[in-house]
Amino acid sequence: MNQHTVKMRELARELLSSGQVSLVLGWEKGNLWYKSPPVFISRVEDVEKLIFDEFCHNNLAKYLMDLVHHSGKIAVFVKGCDSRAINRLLQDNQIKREKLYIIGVPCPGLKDPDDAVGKKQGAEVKNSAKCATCSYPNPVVYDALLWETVPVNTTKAPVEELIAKLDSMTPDERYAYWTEQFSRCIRCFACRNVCPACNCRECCFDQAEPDWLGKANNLSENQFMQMTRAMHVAGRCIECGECERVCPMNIPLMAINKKVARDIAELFGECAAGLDLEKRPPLGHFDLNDPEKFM
Amino acid sequence: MLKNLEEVRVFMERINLTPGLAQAKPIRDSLKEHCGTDVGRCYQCGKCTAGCPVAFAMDYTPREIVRLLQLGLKEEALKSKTIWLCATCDTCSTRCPREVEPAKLMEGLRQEAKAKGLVADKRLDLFNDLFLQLVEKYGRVHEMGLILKFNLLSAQPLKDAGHGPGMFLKGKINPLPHTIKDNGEVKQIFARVRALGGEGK
Amino acid sequence: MSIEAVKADKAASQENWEPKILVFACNWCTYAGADLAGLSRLQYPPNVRILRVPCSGRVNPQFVIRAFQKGIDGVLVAGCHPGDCHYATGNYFTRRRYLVMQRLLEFMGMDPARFQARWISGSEGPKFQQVVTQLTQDIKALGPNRKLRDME
Amino acid sequence: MKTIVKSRLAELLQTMAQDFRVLVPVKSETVSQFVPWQEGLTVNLEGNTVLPPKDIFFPQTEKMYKFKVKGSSVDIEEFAEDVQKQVIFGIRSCDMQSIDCLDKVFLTKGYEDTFYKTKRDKTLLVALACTKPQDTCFCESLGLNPLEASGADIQVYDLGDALGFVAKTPEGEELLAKYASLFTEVNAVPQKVEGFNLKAEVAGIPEKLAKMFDHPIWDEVSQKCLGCGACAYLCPTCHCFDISGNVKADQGYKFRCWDCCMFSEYTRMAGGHNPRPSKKERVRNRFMHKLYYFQERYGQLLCTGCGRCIAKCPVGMDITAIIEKIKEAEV
Amino acid sequence: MKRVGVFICHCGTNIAHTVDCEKVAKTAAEFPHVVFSTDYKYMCSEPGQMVIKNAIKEHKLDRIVVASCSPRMHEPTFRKCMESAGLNPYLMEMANIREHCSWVHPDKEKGTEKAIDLVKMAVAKVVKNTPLTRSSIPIHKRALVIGGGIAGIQAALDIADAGYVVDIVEKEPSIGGRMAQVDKTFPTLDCSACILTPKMVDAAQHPNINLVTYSEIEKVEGYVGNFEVTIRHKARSVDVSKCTGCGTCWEKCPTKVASEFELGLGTRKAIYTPFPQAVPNKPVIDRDNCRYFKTGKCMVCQKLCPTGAVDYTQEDQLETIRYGAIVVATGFDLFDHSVYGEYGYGKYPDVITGLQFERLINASGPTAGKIKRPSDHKEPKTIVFIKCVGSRDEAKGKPYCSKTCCMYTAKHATLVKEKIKDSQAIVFYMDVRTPGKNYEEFYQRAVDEYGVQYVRGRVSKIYQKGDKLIVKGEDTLLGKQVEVEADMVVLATAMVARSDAGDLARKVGFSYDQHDFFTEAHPKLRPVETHTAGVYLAGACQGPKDIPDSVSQASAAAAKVCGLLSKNEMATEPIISAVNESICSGCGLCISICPYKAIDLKTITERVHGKMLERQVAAVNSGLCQGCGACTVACRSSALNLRGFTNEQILAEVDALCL
Amino acid sequence: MKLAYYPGCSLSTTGIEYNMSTLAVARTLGLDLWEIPEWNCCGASSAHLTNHLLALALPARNLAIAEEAGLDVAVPCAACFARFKATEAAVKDSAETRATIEEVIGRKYEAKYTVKSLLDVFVNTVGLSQIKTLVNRPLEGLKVAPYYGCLLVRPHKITQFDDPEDPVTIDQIMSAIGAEPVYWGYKTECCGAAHPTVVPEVGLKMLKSIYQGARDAGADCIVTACPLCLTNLDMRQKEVGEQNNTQYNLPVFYFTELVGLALGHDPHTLGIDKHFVDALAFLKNKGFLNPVQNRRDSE
Repeated sequence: MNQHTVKMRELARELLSSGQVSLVLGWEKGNLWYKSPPVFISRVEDVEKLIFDEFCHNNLAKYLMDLVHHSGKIAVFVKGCDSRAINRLLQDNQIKREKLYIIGVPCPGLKDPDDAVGKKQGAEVKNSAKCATCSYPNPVVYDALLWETVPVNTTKAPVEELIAKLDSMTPDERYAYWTEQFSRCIRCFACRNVCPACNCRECCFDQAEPDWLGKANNLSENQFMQMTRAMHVAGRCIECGECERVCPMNIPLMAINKKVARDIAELFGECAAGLDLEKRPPLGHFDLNDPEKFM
Repeated sequence: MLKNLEEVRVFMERINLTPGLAQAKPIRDSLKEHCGTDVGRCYQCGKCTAGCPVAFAMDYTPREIVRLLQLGLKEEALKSKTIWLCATCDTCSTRCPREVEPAKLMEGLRQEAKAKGLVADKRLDLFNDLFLQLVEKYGRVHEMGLILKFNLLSAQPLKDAGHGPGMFLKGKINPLPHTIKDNGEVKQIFARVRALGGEGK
Repeated sequence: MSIEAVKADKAASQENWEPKILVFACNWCTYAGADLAGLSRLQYPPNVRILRVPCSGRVNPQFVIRAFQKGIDGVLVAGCHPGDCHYATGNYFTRRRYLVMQRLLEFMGMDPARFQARWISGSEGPKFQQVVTQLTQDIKALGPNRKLRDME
Repeated sequence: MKTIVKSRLAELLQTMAQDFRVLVPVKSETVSQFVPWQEGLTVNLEGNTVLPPKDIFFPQTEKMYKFKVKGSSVDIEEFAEDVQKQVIFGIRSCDMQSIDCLDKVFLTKGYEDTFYKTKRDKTLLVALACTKPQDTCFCESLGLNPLEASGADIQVYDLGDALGFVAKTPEGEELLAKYASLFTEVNAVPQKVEGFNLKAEVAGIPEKLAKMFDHPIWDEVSQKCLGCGACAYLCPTCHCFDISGNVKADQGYKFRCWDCCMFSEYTRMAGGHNPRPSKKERVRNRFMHKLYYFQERYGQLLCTGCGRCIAKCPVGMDITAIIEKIKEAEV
Repeated sequence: MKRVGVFICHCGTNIAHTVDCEKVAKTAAEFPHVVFSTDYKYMCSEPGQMVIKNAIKEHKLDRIVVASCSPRMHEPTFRKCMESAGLNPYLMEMANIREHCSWVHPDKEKGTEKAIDLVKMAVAKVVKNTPLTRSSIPIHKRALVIGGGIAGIQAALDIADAGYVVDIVEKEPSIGGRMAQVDKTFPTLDCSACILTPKMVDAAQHPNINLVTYSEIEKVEGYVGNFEVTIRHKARSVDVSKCTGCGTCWEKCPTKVASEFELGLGTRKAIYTPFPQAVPNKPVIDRDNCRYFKTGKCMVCQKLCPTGAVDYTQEDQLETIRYGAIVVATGFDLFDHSVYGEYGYGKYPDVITGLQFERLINASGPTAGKIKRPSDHKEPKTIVFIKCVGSRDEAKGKPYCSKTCCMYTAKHATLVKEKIKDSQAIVFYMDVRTPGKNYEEFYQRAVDEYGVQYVRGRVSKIYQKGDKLIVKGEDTLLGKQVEVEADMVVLATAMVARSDAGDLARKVGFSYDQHDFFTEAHPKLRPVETHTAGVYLAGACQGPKDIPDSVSQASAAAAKVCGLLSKNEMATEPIISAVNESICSGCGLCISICPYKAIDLKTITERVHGKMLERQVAAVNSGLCQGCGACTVACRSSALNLRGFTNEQILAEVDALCL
Repeated sequence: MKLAYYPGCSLSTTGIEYNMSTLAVARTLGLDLWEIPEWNCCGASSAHLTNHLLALALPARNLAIAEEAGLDVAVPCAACFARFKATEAAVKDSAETRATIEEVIGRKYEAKYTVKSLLDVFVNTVGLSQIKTLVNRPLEGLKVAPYYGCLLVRPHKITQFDDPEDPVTIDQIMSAIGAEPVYWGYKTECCGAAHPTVVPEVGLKMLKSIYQGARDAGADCIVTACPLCLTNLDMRQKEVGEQNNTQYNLPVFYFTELVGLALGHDPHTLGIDKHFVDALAFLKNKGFLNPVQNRRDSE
């Protein structure tokens, strides 16, 4: 058992047994060695289920929305990206800070579970793509930090290369590329449901009136859906990469989100989401001197 | 001071603005690009000139140079002594309420005047050329050589002769040219700047 | 001739194809500017259709995608000049939104000319004329839009 | 056994494609599903596809009829669908079982779904035996034989360098006979199946579930579900659909498209009432349907052990673990 | 099925000459939900409206489309027509087939085609229209004026004269503001105090005016007609009900500090009134400097006060009052010229500001009206005035023109020549701007009669040399560098917004520009209103202004207030945003986007799984919402919708067009 | 404290005493100055007036060498400082410029380290209190006119050092060593740069106003941090005086010389004997040349 897991259990046990919290959100080990799904722990004896390893992908913050009315305080483990999700939800008035005990777990970068499929436990596994672009492995908000912070990697992520490649294409080539991607979409909405920036009570895609999005699965509707989603999370996306990870059809969604984030930074100045609670999302305010070349 | 009647005539001649004004916009744009400063912004308050330590010797004050450019009379500005007399002390740029930078304009105009062969004060230009020749040759500047050569070429061989021995005795000027061991790198810099289209003299 | 017939006619001869362009116009400026263009009898191509909104800030980017989905050839969002918004700040949000949106559309492979945004005030009848004329020319040059379109 | 070396499989498929629409499993970085054969494709013989073959009979979006309002009457016209004879090559036992489930839904109990039937009737199924289960496979626990798919017209065995074909139905015989020239008759023994990583004991589960509608287990099980549709859309047996319209003014068409009981609006009624308001009710329904309701109606489980939902669930929900929990639950 | 009627207007030949109106009407008859369609020569005429009314009755129409001229022209006409036909006026849409079609497209075929599209869009929209009704909000008949300078006083007097109660909240101990500091006023050279003090007294004695001095605005809630304003009464340490203003306390107070009113040129005591004519004439204790508050000893004022009014135990008091309207008249500050290193960073004692100069020449000022240099109290003979200090200077100051400096500098120079006969007044200027009645004449008099020397050029540097100030500039008309040996330099410093202007604007809820001046609702047509209904602007808080401008704007604001307060209720526009609470997630993004502060979060209780749970949702205040719709786009889940321009309506139009 | 040190051409010739005093004082103050090996001329105003790219490239080579050593750069000469700062700013400002410069100099230069004027180093790296504690010959009663010239403080955007209209670092250092800085208006007035040499009819007039200003302000001497300024102010004083029928007699010092003196160094070590206006006699008259005991070098 690794030291991280030991520390996690120690703190969780203390929090639960002292009554400081009534629920702990963490990760456990399931039937597959390369998956560490979320676990909800409310009894001290279940603390032993908690683990931390390189497959703790799930962002537990999203569950806090289900638990708004939970009585008592909730302890939640957060990696760097997850902590930005906490800020995202706080900023969107979806959760209450005082109901949370946030335990920061500096994240060394996770492994790609898809690459582990069919391999024996302990085999060499590729790093997860979403962690390659991570600029905030260390939690930005927490009540306790469980271990020392980790250095930020600065390598160029594959998604950057993809964006560069797309940028260099003609509009028709780009359109063809995205056509191929979006025609695969099966509209399972895993991307949306896992996203901490998608925290609407009722998604506009689910609405019958107005009928923003038709139910038919076709390219045009899929394009509408993904572009609308890109606009909705523009400036609010915390770049956790979960949407792309969970997409069963491997659509490179982070290329869109990263591109939009980069555009926004270029246009309105650096405004990485989920870092500063006081900073309003870039599309939620304006500057008199915003660029307007195109007007 | 006006020296003769001919100068009076030229000086007082009415300027036809029409041809110049057609040029005003392109001139303004090209200066913006090359000098990074926009003459169109100037509202002729004169603060640049008011603080200029050299303005007393200029044929056009810095403000007037900007005015010439605003009116599209760049040729006149290029021919002026002003652009050579500017000591680039930057007082004008520092105090300009419109963030126009006359010192930068002078720099750009000087480079352009030189390219067009319109050098109104040969002495300062000669000095700069000699200076850079030394840098290219030796990597560093040999000040005695510079002054001597300058005085020679500017036809005032005995100027500053009085200071030379004093300096020499005080160990302030080295009779031998300074150099760095391997000046290839500096020569290379000059060569590459030239290759990139610069003068690099 | 019924609309269907008109449409069939169009489809039959690609050379006679005329683009259809949607203009989201702010009631207080661009709509009035277009009114002024009318009062001044300033002619422009009949391809543009104005949809009146109270403010350019009311124009949801989803409307724009929807229009492309349904087969529009070009979209213009037009509002008041910065500082002139009838509602103080609506157009500043428009500016931000559509700066992002335009880049997104381009990233998705749309031709930038298909979606444009402009400031046109109520006194700028001639500007309205000039903008929509240019826009129509731009889009004619591109041909019918097939991208994002619901082909079903 | 009729065999063909693997290197000549393409030739066989190419020949068949002259007579049939041939669907084969293909796997690339972007695609993992059954696609119409064309020259140059590589057939994936290792592991199953991410997308199940159910959309061949039951497409995600399927137009039903078009209409036009004229005055006070409505003209309705069906879409004429030209369905070719088709062969699905390389289908696995689990997916064969799912087709059985779909057949029951769409073709039995006194109702025949014509959209489904027209495609199903024209299909020959060539199953491929599984020898290496994937990490998430557990079909054996559900009583399936990975080496012998029930209902297939032909069963194919992996013989290492070659594939062995055995006809299981007259239609299968006919097909093999048609391309007999391409096969070599060889005596061969199919490979054995390797061990399974996952297991699920389903005996008694439906009966137990009958008493567990109000059991607290659903609170726990549903906790981590995000309510997305990945499991249902990847499930070879899930068959819920919605009927919707694409209406433009006075004309349009109706279509049906997959729906998913995990979606919040799935059971929402016109007035806004929703009998399954939270994910607890939805998750319960999903497992009840798979492991109890379907059994009650059709006599078999609505799960084939293909493991796709386990592999792709964003939050690692695992139906085998849930079966285990149900088993252990106190009633 | 909806029952839509379509009415195509010929507008004489205005429309009909390029649009085949009959064909448009015929085609429109085939559109879904259209049960009646016709064309007519003049739809807006009496008979035309009769055509509509009759058709509504005859065909049981429940909504109509009129295709004619711009709705900006006749929308009200047809709404009224609907009303008289017994239908909700908002169940009508217009298609603009004149300005946007017949007048701009000469080709009849294409024009007709476009007209058909426009009608189709309008029909698609009107099908989705719902009846809208105006509502009304009550008006509380009391006004608040923030700021007791000349603008505030004038506004208050006008409102009070109209019969409404008005409170002036002033943060200083006395009203009077900047004008009280000024000596003479241009262009008449009236004594400022002579015209201001009677107004101050009027305000104090007016039965409808309450002076609330030494007080600040703490919080503003509510909306037009119903503002809830919390006022902080700062602890004065003097019981105003007992104090008679006899002056014993400040005569005997042992502590002297620099006087703010005298801009550091004079002193005051720790218990003080800012100036002798203060209204109310009741002192306050400056606790930061009072010996008692610093050391616990002294108490001289309390001992000597004949009425026992000094009360060291006073504390700040908060009071909440309801107002129907607010006038903001908080005035301006002076630009801090210490950013100019070239002018000595404010370190040369004899380089002063224009307002300091006002105090130097004021008979009640620190020098009793004698012009003396601050450094050595000598009478200066050569005085240089520098204009545009901080104004029209993007590098170190403000880009705008402060508007008043040209005139007050001319006034100062004139007064110098009047008071010191053998003096020289030299004005360095860039432009002389005198757009006002008798202003240019005044300036010319300064030059002609008083011999003030104007030099065109901006001063670059002031050097101190002995007891002289060397002022270096260029005479740009000569193109020569010039210098002046001056005894004193007066800087015409810019007018800038109060340093706390942004705070106040945020508190009250209206907008301000990049220089913190308050933003009027429209620069030409609504110059005294803010974007927030019920809040009006007066004076230099909106931008640099002189006294006549401030006073006229104050009266204008007062007129607006009176207009508002004269009504018992105010009708609200029905085209406003509405929240679908069942969808709203309460994220609050709409709140920051609303320019009118019309959206707030409220807590609702709903039954979930048999439990009563609370959650927050957005709530639109119908009194504040102006119907711009910005919030609807900010709302990702479309929980906010704009009535009259709903998502459904706009999408229907888009779809109809694109067909 | 280790810093790269760029003396520049002047400090090996006309400004040799600046170099001498800097090195002497640096040792006492505990500064480790590492002279950039094989440094080249910064191009001064000549390159700047002739070719933009050359003006950026010449300093860049030196900065690149310092960057390779991983050191901030201390520059005593105001002219070199201005050129270095311009290059540093240009490289930071634009990746494109950086690439061009790197191509021209054939070295990598990313502006990772900071260029500091020697004044900046004295006030902010060493610190005034440190200087104060090391003084053992306070220059009490010495009225100095601190003279900064143009290039140290302008353009402020680039030099980012001291106030462009009223710089105070020399004043502060002078106060720290016991001297009395006078307040005068000519602190940042231009000395004429090359003008006194090249166009003397202009340059000498520029110098005159500075002499006059210092005298009017009651200064005994002028202190500067620029070798060009010093040469102009020192060498031309007699000439300008004669032209104007007066005698100025204002010794001109490098600030390092006076600091050195105050710390107890021998005036010859500091190069104070190398001035045109007789500085030694002046200091002797003021009583600052008496030998000092107990000079402490900081560790």
